Amino acid sequence: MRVKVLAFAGFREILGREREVEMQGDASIRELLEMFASCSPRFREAASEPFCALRDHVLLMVNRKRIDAEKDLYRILADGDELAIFPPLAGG
Amino acid sequence: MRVKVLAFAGFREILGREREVEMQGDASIRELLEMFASCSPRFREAASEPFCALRDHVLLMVNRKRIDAEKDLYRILADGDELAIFPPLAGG
Amino acid sequence: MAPAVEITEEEISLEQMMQRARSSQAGAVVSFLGTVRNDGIEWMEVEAFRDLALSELEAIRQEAMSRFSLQAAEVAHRTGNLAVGEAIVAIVCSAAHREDAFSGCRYILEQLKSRAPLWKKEISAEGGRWVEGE
Amino acid sequence: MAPAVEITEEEISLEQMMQRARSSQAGAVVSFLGTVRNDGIEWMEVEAFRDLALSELEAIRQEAMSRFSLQAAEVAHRTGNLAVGEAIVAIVCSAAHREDAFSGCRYILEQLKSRAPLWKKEISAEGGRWVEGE
Repeated sequence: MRVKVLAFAGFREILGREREVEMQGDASIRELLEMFASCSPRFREAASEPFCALRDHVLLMVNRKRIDAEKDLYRILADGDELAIFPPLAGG
Repeated sequence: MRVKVLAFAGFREILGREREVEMQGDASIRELLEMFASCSPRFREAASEPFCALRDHVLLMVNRKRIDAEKDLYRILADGDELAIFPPLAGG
Repeated sequence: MAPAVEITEEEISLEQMMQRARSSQAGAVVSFLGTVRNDGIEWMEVEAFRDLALSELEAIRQEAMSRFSLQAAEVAHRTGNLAVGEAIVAIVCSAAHREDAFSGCRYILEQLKSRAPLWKKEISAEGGRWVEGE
Repeated sequence: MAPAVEITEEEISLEQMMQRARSSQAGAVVSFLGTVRNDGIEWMEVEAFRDLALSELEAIRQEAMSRFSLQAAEVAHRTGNLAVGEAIVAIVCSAAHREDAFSGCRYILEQLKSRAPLWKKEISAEGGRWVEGE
């Protein structure tokens, strides 16, 4: 299963702007984030609270729709999904 | 006694932009306006209600300070005073 | 440099007013432009009690500057004969933050309408009509 | 003609946006310009989730057009590296009457800040700092 990951602002500086991630079998959003955290201490630091909670300022979108970080974190990603990770918006 | 009279907008079209008026002895604002009304039916029509009241939309200033048309109409003008006559403001 | 308050027979240059109002201390610049709208009119005549209007606009400008901590405020009002689409009035306010810039611009506009001795006449095919104040 | 919604690496031309927004039906034109304020920073970096930001801005623009009966609405947001004083965002709204033009401009600005995927980083002598959303 391949998923496209986009990252912006501080998360872009850690993960890079865009990458394709290949996962074995089904994977949830949480599993994908855990994979990033295990590969990147900087990402772990920036995104996670102790006990594996997501920091409040981590915003997520799947296929350009906002994801509720509490309710939807176990959602299984589909092949071709696009996950976007970014901090709170700060335009204008 | 000489008074300068300035008129704006519709009143300027009737009375002219600026004129010097010579009055014999003391004269109140009301007497000055009555003089204009007696010389100019158009001014009488534009400025006065029956029974000699001023129309609401006639605004007055003496020496650039607003005059209350009810209370101050009997005020005696001094030599060199400037009386301005205009309709409600409509800038912007 | 043009004065911050102007009553002019010339076309108003909002661009120049913006340039004067912008600065490295101002994060927000708000402008208002009032133009002659085509309500079936042919042109508009604008008249001022010029020196009194100037001093009133300057007083309003200074009130706005201090009430809303503005960095700059510019006001220009046109007089004379204006074609449809031409600018009657332009206001530009700059401030550190957007709230103040918006409030300053609104304040100047509303005060100008109620306090500055200015009048407008709309001329259509049927004749002229002095605009009634609000 | 440039589109009514733009995300651009080039300097924003408020003047051209004003020109497009003005019309004989619009008696009021309100603009907002947000610029890089000198808080001791050297420059600002602005980043966008570009195509999503464009579609979100267009949705916001259309909401404003219908809610406030606007004649025109223009939005431009800059991306890339900006110097102090440069424009980050520009909004222009025109309407028959001033209330609508002001409300439309405020609406687009507030919605942009809360809904458009855009981020700013301030770079000072001490390093960079991503601006926290409001």
